[in-house]
Amino acid sequence: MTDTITFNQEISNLLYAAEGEPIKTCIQCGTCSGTCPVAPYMDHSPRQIIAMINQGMKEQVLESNTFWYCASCYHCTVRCPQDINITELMYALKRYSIWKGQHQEGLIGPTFSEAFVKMIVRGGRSFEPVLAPSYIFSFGMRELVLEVVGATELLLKGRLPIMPARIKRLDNFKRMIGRIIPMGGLE
Amino acid sequence: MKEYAYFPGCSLEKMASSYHKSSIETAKKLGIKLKELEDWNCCGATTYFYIDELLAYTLCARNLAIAEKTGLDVVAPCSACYKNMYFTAAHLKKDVDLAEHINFALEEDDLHFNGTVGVKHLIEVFANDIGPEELKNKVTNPLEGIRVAPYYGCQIVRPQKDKEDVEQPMFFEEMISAIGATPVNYPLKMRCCGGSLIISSRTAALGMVRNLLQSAVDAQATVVATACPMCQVNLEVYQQQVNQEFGTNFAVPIMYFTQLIGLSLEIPQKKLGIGQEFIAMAPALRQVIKG
Amino acid sequence: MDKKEKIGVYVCHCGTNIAGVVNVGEVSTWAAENLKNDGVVIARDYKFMCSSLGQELIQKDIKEQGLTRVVVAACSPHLHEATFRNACKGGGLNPYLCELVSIREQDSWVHTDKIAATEKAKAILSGGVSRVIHHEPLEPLHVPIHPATLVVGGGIAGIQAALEIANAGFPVYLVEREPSIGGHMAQFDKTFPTLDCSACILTPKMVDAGNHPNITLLTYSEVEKVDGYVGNFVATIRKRARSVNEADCTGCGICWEKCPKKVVDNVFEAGMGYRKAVYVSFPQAVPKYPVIDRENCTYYIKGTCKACEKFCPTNAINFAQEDEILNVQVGNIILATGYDLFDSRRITQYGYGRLANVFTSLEFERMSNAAGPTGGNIVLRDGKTVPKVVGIVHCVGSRDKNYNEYCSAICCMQSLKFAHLVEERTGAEVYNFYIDIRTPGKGYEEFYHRLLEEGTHFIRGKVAEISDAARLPAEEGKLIMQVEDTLTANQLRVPVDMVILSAGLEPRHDAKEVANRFGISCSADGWLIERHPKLDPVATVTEGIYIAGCVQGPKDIPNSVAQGAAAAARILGKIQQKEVALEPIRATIHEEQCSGCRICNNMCPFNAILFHEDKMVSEVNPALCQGCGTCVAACPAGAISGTGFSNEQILSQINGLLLLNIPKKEVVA
Amino acid sequence: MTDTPETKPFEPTIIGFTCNWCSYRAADMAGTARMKYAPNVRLIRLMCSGRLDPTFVLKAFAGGADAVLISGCHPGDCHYINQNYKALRRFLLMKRVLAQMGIQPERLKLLWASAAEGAIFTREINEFVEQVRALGPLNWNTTAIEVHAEKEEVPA
Repeated sequence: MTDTITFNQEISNLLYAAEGEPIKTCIQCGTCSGTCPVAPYMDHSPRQIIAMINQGMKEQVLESNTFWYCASCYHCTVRCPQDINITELMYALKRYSIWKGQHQEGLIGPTFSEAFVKMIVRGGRSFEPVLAPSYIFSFGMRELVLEVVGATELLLKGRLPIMPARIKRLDNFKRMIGRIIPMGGLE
Repeated sequence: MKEYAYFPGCSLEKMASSYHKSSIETAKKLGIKLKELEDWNCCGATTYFYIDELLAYTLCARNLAIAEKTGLDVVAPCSACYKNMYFTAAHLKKDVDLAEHINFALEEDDLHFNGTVGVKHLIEVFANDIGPEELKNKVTNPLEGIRVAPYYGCQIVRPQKDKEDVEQPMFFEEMISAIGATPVNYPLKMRCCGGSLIISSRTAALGMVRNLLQSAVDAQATVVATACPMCQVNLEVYQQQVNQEFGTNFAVPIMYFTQLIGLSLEIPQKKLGIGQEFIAMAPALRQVIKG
Repeated sequence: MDKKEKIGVYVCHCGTNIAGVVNVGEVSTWAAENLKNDGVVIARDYKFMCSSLGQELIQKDIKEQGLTRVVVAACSPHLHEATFRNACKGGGLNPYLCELVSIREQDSWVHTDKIAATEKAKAILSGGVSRVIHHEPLEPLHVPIHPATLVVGGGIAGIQAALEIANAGFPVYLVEREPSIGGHMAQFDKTFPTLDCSACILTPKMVDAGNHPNITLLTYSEVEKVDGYVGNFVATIRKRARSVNEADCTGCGICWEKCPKKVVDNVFEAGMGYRKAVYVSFPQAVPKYPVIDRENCTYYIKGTCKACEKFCPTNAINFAQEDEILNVQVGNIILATGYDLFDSRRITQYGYGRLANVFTSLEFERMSNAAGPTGGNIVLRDGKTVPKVVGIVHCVGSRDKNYNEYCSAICCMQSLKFAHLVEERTGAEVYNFYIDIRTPGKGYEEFYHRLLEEGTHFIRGKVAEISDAARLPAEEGKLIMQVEDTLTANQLRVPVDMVILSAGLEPRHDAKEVANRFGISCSADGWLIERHPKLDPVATVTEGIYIAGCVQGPKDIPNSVAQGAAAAARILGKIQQKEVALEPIRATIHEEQCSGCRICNNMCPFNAILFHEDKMVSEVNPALCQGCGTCVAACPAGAISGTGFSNEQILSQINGLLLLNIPKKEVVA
Repeated sequence: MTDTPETKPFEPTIIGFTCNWCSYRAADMAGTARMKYAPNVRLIRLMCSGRLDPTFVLKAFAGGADAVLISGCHPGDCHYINQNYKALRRFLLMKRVLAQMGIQPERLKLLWASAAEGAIFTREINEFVEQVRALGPLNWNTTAIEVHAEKEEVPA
């Protein structure tokens, strides 16, 4: 009981889907990083992130862009010889980082994620144009222009909705969410 | 007539409406009824798992519980929706405490998840429940001479759901052969297109799109076929930007597999949503489009 | 209990191992006072009960105090049960009237709370005392040993075992499934780390085994059934028809020279070369007689040809030959059935079977062998191009929960050997992709150093995938190995001409069936289980059945040879004793209580229970019974008792263990 | 956590049945490696988990045990080929029987542990002890001892 919780355990506790503490069993073989299609863009390879977690290097892990660059392609996960669900681990790091409000500056991922979730919580379904303003401030100008170009073209082709769709039983839906998390945190 | 509960997911409402149309039409022609879930909600995409795992499960569980009431297996055309629903169902079945917690929330909407519903990807319905043999028998307009690069993308077979081959599956190819087209063998058919990164890490995503298109073009594909709205949009809408970024010259139509099947069954183009695309499909399909 | 037993209790300090946590003095005093009614007449504690002084203490008490039962509270029975039984025997008490209870492994070593540990020790001791009252004097079972031995599997482990026993003057039946003995070792080119030629060191042993007067060689044969028990097994062996009369054949080779049917040799040449429909596995095959492969022989398919028969100078070809069934009687059996190579096709991302120039380790062995399909030339699949860059992947199918979790033990050294051979013969640049380099063996680490000096590249990272998807001009026409160099954290794409997959070892595909046939068991991985992983690695839980070589787990040649010899030594010891003593832990059916329901008959995995149709009762054959006790628990009539583990013994032990709780419960109730 | 006499946590007594080959050796292994676990479990060695007679379980409960642990080799690893499957079947049956007798089935646990799995043995025992502690004392009516045929003299 006197043991302090290690960073490894903190992250493991956030891993509902990948039972237990599989991160500890990493043999550092590099299959994940060899497989990862985004690895060249990451500041630390996924394998290094696992080693850093196991070393308790919390600050360095949270400062890295690795987990925000994870594309959720699960290629590492199916190949991992130790059955570590690396993709879910990256989710857990994202959650941890958002929860602690601590992440590398200039990343779009965290802001975007929160905006996206707020939108679903409000309306039950996702809708793309509304999203833009929520993350505009963290976007580079060039990307913003490109994004607007894309969105306009989609609109012209009749492929972007003008009004966000909502589910019918929205009140029930909101109360349902209320039973899982306090709404204050997101609204 | 086979019947499924159908969960279109947010993208199919508008952005990928051609996928929606072609799925319904093709399925109908093949004797399968897709019955849309009443009052479904967003599956949370991958983003939801970034925020709160429990909440993400709750969102999926609501849809699963609605589907369960119909007594039918639920089918999702979008790979991300499919993966989320599949694993939510699997985790909830395995973990009674989790199920109890989530069912407590579902009570607010008079719903309950019992774990009886099966979850399928739309492509599995075509590949397994219909199967290439039956499909072949029903084809009236074989797409001869069309070289199709089947793009599996990520979350259909990954992470592993059962004992299927996660590295070199062949069911997409078999389906393409069944409709008379030629599946091309290209090494990146299982690689990620970077769809979930396009907003947050654009440079990385564009690079991934480039590699994929290059691989398909090197194998002399005339179209790329997908089974996911995210992959479709990513590969199609950003092709122009890839060209700007890398000085390439791609103009590869990215089609939904249901559009290709629909053509082979002689469903009118309009009903398949052909014409809503950025990169015109018509030139590549000239030889097989009738009328 | 009519007669009151006189029980002596001995609590061991084990230095401070026990006494450091358990108050041993308190335990022995408590036993003397509180277990008096159970018959405890004396309770002592002593520093080291297992020492000769400790043992003498027990013997003295048996003689002077007339003890009829002894309970020792010390370490695990797996360590010293035999010691204390022998001590009792020396004191004139039947050894089975002694009970050893563990207050070290199960108490002092796993607990820190001294009070709780002392209480637990009392409970454990009380359980032992209650149990020992119901012990019966037993005698070990003695069965005679037949001097012959059956060795199954003619690889290096089996050959070694057969030769050791035969040289000691006892008969051996050596059974091999393939047409020749030799096993995997016969396929190899060089052996690590000395690089001596595999055939050169193996062939003399094969010839010795083939010519030995005490060895009956049964190749192209399989054991179909085994009955009996240690000392007296009967094995039913199917000797498949060779379609060649061995008595007439001289092994001249004209038949396979003349045979018009070429067949891809998937066994010996690993699919890299061809043989004929009538063939010997390889030139040095023992025995030298060929076999006709009936599935591929034109005569058996179409009814014509008979080229071999026409040309055979001694009329040895016999198309009508039939399988022979032999029954041989043996006292002991050695299983040395070896391993299968991991099927590299299962790792689709490595492209074996899809990408032409990806080779398996066995293919490379054949390719580098001067007698092999390429005449020892290391070339690409086209048969002529010499590779300039070669990548070797370690741990293929090993150390991976998706395939096999264990380390295959030989792949590192095998890969180093390959790297050396490639460099020596082609001058190509070699990349080794490894997770960890494991070289625990004599001269192995030195060989690794030699490779380092030779300039082989070592990249620490498990290869993620191998493809032919070129992105850069330099990658065109090459195989690209994608991997993280984990030491620099760079994702690399290494273009190579040839890939060698250092595939791991797997249990034989039919290992489970073989284990069942011989009444032993497999681990979850599929390797046969030894009696003790450290102290008894070649025996199994079934008396008289031994294992040697890779059937027990992946290992290299020296270890296989050592195990073959060890199993032989164990058997020779047994044969020379002429009889074997068995633990008398057996089930017995009380005929008068047996209802003849036969529930127990099918329960027994050793077929030790037979049913007497005439009397309508079942009976246990004590020599076959292994004492698991499942039938005892299953008998609805309670007609079966298990010696050494009887219901009375166990139920009393439960009572004894709970002794300290009972007053507490009564208070609560 | 301050323990006053009244709030002293309940210490369950657990009887554990182990087989001679795997689980008893797992316990030995835990000892040799000096792993620590709660002192509430008292083990009885059988040759095989297949030897477990359901009577033993009832006897243990009747005698005052708060829970019973059955442990054997992993399925497929049994030293008597497959007898642990019989233990598994009896375990499942016993759970139903216990429920009918008014004993929470969670008081009976099955644990597969190989000779090398001292760590698993340790962890599972600790978890089980906590689980039983949460269930509270059993206090099974000791007259139920008559349920089975065996009549034992309870040592005084």
